Amino acid sequence: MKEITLSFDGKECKGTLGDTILEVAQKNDVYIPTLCYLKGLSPIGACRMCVVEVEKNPKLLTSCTTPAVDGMVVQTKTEKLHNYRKQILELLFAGRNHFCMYCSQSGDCELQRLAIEHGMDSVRYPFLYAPFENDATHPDLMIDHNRCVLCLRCIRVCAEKVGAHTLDLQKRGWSATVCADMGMKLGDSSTCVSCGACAQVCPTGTITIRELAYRGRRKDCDDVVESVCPLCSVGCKIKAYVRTGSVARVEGTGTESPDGGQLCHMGRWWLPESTERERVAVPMIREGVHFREASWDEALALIASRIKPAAETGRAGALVSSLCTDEELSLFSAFYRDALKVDIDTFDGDILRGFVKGFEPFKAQGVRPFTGAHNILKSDLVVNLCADPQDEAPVVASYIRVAVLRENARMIFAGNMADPFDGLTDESVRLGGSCGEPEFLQELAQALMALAESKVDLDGMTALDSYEKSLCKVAEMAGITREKAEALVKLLAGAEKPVFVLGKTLAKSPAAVTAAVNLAIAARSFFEDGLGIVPLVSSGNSLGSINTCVSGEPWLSTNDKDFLYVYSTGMIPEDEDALAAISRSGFSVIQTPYLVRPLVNLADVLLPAPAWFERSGHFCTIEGERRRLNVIVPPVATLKGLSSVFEGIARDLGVSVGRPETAPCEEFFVSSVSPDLAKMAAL
Amino acid sequence: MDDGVAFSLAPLIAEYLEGRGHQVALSLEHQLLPEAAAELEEAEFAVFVDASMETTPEGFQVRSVAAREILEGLNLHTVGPDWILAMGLRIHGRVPEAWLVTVEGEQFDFGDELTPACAERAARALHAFRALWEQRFYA
Amino acid sequence: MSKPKIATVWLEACAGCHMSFLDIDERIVDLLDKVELTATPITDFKEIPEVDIGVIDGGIGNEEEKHIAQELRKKAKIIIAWGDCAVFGGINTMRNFMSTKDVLEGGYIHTASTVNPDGVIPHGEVPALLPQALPADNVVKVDVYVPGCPPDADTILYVFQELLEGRMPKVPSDMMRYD
Amino acid sequence: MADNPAVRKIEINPITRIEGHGKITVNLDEKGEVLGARFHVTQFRGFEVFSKGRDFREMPVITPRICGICPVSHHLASAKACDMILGVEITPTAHKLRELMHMGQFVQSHALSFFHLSSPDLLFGFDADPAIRNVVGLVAKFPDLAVKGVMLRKFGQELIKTLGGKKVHPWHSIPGGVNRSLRVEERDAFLAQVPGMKETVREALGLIKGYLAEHGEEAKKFATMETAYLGLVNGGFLELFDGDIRLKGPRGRVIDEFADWEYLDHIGEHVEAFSYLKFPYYLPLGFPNGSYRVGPLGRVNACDDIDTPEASAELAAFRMLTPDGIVHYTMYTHYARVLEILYALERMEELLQDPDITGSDLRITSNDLQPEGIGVIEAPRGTLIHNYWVDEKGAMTQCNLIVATGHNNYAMNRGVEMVARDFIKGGEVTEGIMNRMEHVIRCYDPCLSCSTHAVGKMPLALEIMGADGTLLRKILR
Repeated sequence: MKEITLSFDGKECKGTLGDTILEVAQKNDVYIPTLCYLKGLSPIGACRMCVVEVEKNPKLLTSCTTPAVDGMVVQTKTEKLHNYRKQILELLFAGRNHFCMYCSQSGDCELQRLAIEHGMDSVRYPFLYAPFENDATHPDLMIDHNRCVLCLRCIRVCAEKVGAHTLDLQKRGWSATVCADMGMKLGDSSTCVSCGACAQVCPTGTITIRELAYRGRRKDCDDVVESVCPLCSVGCKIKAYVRTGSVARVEGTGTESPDGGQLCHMGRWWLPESTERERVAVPMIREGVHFREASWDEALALIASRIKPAAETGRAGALVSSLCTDEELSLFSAFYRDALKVDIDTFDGDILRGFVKGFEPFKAQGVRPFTGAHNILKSDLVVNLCADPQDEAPVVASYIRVAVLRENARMIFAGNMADPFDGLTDESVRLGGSCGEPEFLQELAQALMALAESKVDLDGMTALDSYEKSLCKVAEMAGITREKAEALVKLLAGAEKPVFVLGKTLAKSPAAVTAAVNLAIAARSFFEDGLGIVPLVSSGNSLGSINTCVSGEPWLSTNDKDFLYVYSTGMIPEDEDALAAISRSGFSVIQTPYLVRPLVNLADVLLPAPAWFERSGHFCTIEGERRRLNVIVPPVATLKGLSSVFEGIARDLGVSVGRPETAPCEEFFVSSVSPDLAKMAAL
Repeated sequence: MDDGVAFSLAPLIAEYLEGRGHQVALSLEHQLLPEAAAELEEAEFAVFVDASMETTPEGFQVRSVAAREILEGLNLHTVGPDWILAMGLRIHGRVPEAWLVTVEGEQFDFGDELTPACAERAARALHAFRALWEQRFYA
Repeated sequence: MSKPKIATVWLEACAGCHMSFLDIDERIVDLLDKVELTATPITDFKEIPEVDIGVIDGGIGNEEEKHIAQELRKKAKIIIAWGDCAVFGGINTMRNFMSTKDVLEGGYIHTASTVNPDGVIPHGEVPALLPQALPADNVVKVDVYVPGCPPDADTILYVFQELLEGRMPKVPSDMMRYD
Repeated sequence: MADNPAVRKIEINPITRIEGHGKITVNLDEKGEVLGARFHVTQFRGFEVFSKGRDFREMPVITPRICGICPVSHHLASAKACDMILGVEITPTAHKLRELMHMGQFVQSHALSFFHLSSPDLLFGFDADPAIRNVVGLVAKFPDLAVKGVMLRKFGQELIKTLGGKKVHPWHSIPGGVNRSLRVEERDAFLAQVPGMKETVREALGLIKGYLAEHGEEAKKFATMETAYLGLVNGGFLELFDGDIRLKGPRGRVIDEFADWEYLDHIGEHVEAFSYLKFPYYLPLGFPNGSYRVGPLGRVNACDDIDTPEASAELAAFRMLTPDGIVHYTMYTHYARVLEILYALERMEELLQDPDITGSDLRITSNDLQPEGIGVIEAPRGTLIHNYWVDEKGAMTQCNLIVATGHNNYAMNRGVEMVARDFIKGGEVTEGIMNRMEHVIRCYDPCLSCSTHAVGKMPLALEIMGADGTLLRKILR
């Protein structure tokens, strides 16, 4: 990294070779106005706001695209530049129809801010009054072309971060407009994944989130709290804007962050909506077909009286959501598993058990059997095993699209459903039967090993021989030709850094998970933090719950309980088996923030709980990070968290609850040996 | 192809003007950008050279352009000489006298080679420019 | 010297700028010591006298408004444009994307509660609409621009005070707003 | 008229000191007797038309720009229409916060109308010099009262600003609720000011009562007409925010009472070529028979009672003015207006004392949109109706607005004609007569910017036209 020195308005500034003029300026807190530039997106120099004067150069240069050169003497604030920028701004206002007075982005708008900053108190050009359309065809997003400055941020984020390539530019000159799918309206687009990234990066009110409009500008908000989205295993970082005690909007972080600051349609819309859902306000006790309000003391006493007998006969159980924080989960296990010796499990226990058991042999080797999901962006071959990322973890789908479409990674799909990335995939294998059949993957691994060996051992015959055998088996199992099978193996063998995405359904069989990891090892899929596996476990803190609350063996569907304690965050619907089991239980306590039906109807005692935005703690995400969930809005006094609830029950039971050891999820899968030393495991 | 005609013609015009003892700054751009206005500050005379699609009897045009703030056909990515001059006027309070030389092109798809027809028009345009210049300043 | 005279007119706009002016509240007492309000929507002069400061609240949408703006320009030494409508054209210009015929028929024939079998459109004794609603400076020269929908009372007062100090005001960035 | 050689045409233009402008023309015959008089609204902006294609969620922010005097009324009526499109019932906190802002609106708007615009006539008399007969003169001659009026309006405006961020064109209500709660300290600050404000209003009540008593007959006769009255009621009580629409006849019979969303079956709008302002009327009676009056006089006549103690007592006294309790005297609109400020302050106090008012339960969301939404509210000047139609994604396809002032259009026209006939004798038109005619309009405090909004700064002229239609004589005031 060669250091370079430039002078900005007489101030000496250091940068590194390869920086643009703008980058050096920003590193040194030299302000240069920008509009189309957005950190993390490729610069295009379209808006001309960031122009600067460079000594011995007659031209004005766009600082976002001009490389900084050692010794450059740069002027950023001359009167000439000020006038020039002001002209550009007046042009932008005259060329389109900006009605700031009713625009939901007024006050947050970067165009407006720049115009005011440049003292634009009138527009000296004649207004065009050209009719531009307001595209309100998409249910969640609106594109008002009247307000567009053609900065192309939306088009760039859609291509570079989301990988959807939905947005594009149509027509030329001043009548150019952003369009979807080569000339369609956004509502008619078949490629738009409704993630709202375009709205987040739009500097004006052109692309807005219809439902969240007018809920309070960023500048009106009292507080911005960073937290984590609990809705899927990725656990995207979010910024929540709080205004007079309620959540006004939720956004991703900056486009420059590893995940591109993305959120999916769930995080963008469900999170803010969830702050307005109907709450369970006070403890309720069933009386016949109705509920009556009760005091916490009465409710907890009743619960204690029902746990006791059930626990003693081993007929008590406790079910918890893996959207809970590590802290909550360890409390849960400390109280029910350790203190009361009660069966516990998570709603997604069946899925998680598959991963836990499948990973076990590698954990035993001291290898971390997965890698941060965003490493997909660094891989040159994505192997999708039974996963539907757009549905299971949408941001992972973005990573895959970007890797394939922008980084030219290849892609293999093997699964028993339709290829979710049909068209992007190089080799697609439709497996018969369930996804949980390990043999195919195992054989693929064998073939790969054999091929590798054939390169080392001298005569090569034996290796080649077994390679040939494996190929035929693979072909047979998958019902494909030997050639196709070979193509698969060659792709795997040729990849520098393949990454394997494991879907939920694969986890139905632990052996399949193990086989998949074996395949990864055979393909030498090694990353700094672990093996190149991205397991799409179901929810925000599934990884965290693996060693706290996931039961070794399933019990929920097999033996009905006299007493069942259910803690749900109410954010994702409970699966049928869980609901059925609860309905069969003798006595059920349901603690949840929201009036989720039918869940709450199944309660004998209904307890309120703090919602995601009222809790704090940690999540272990498939980004390979332990991320912090923060209190965004403090819960009302009448709410009790798990700890005080358990204390209450414990008091009535006269048992003592041991201090829960701090959430161990990060130590649980720790790499004690380098991933490339991993050995394949027997099935 | 022919959209690049200015890239071969402009240097010839510059060369001629230098030969006439003028101090010339030559700037070759793929499109006319607003900041070109900033470069007009010291200039006494500006010559805009461009390929054109409109057909004229001669196949080329040499005419003077004045500052005009017309917005039609204008956006930040494509501006015309008349607007550039108007902007220069706004920024510096003065603008040079300016001429526009356009040469009609045959084909506008990719490629470096000029079509013979266009090359021939360019040559005549240069000749015409010279004639006008001589007449304007030395006649 | 005698108090500077001020006249204000309310053209194509919602009057919000005049309301924002009244939002200087008790400070109006002070101001009235220093200036003389002549023709305004809140006083009783029917004729615009010669004034030092003429204020235009609103854009230009019909013949009458155009005429008034020109009258005021003749009578006033300095013209102030109050609010987005006068400065940028404002919300009125949303009709510029349609023909006046369509706008009038939309308003007086096609609206749900209108009972208008003969398709009567107001005309004659009411001024005709201009083809487009325009910012004030498309019709007369404007000296001071005060954007905002409406501008804050403080901003309006600031502009008067600057003028009283003999300076030609320019709304500073920290006071300027477009909404 | 051109065919009648001797007809003279008088224009009063503009009508100042009303919130919005219009123009009056009076036609005299050769003897100078009044042939007729008309009230014109001379401007039109077309909100109903250009809102097509916008997202319905934008309407609560677009429509306030119809009128800068009562933007809150449009903001709230629009938000109610949007709630209906979302198909939701808003939370108690949201409902009360909206009503609270609405009360702030009534206080500021009525205060402006009474103190800044109308009281000069009462205090200086119609025949006083126009140079002093205005708020400027008021400040000079009655600074104490003027400042109290100013502070009362300020109080209302501050409340609006606290919730909506701005005094004019605030930003608080959204489809399904509101975007900001009221902080406890803010609540307490406003609550503390209410008693003082009530004092000012009692003073104003005294002023208007005194004036009316003093000018007994003239005041009662002035532009008085027997009409029906329209206003929202809630269980018969005066309602400004959310109730049924009631039409009460001139003899006090309730002619009709219907839910706000049924308005199209009961109310139509007539169009006249001479005015951009339409003429709403009660459909079953047709036009002009079905014309009625709205606003303070309309509301206090339409309701049975008021459900706050002090205002209720004042209403009882007001009703004693006539045998049947229906007050047709146009001048008494000022009385009714001040009475309503009192109600607004009492209601405001109730709301501020309600624990829900500082709640944080602000919004209800919904994703299945209804095709139509209707929002009806009592704006300071009368019943305001917003009606939107949207496509399945929420883009506006049609819009219908009936604004407060429109309902009084017919009454204002009749009023100016009556006054012209009563006062103009032998073509003698004095400043006082001019102003009386204007004051008819001023009684209704028309917010013409709402209705379309008018303007026209022609000097007032008395024109005498010759046989060939040429101007013989023109007297400028």
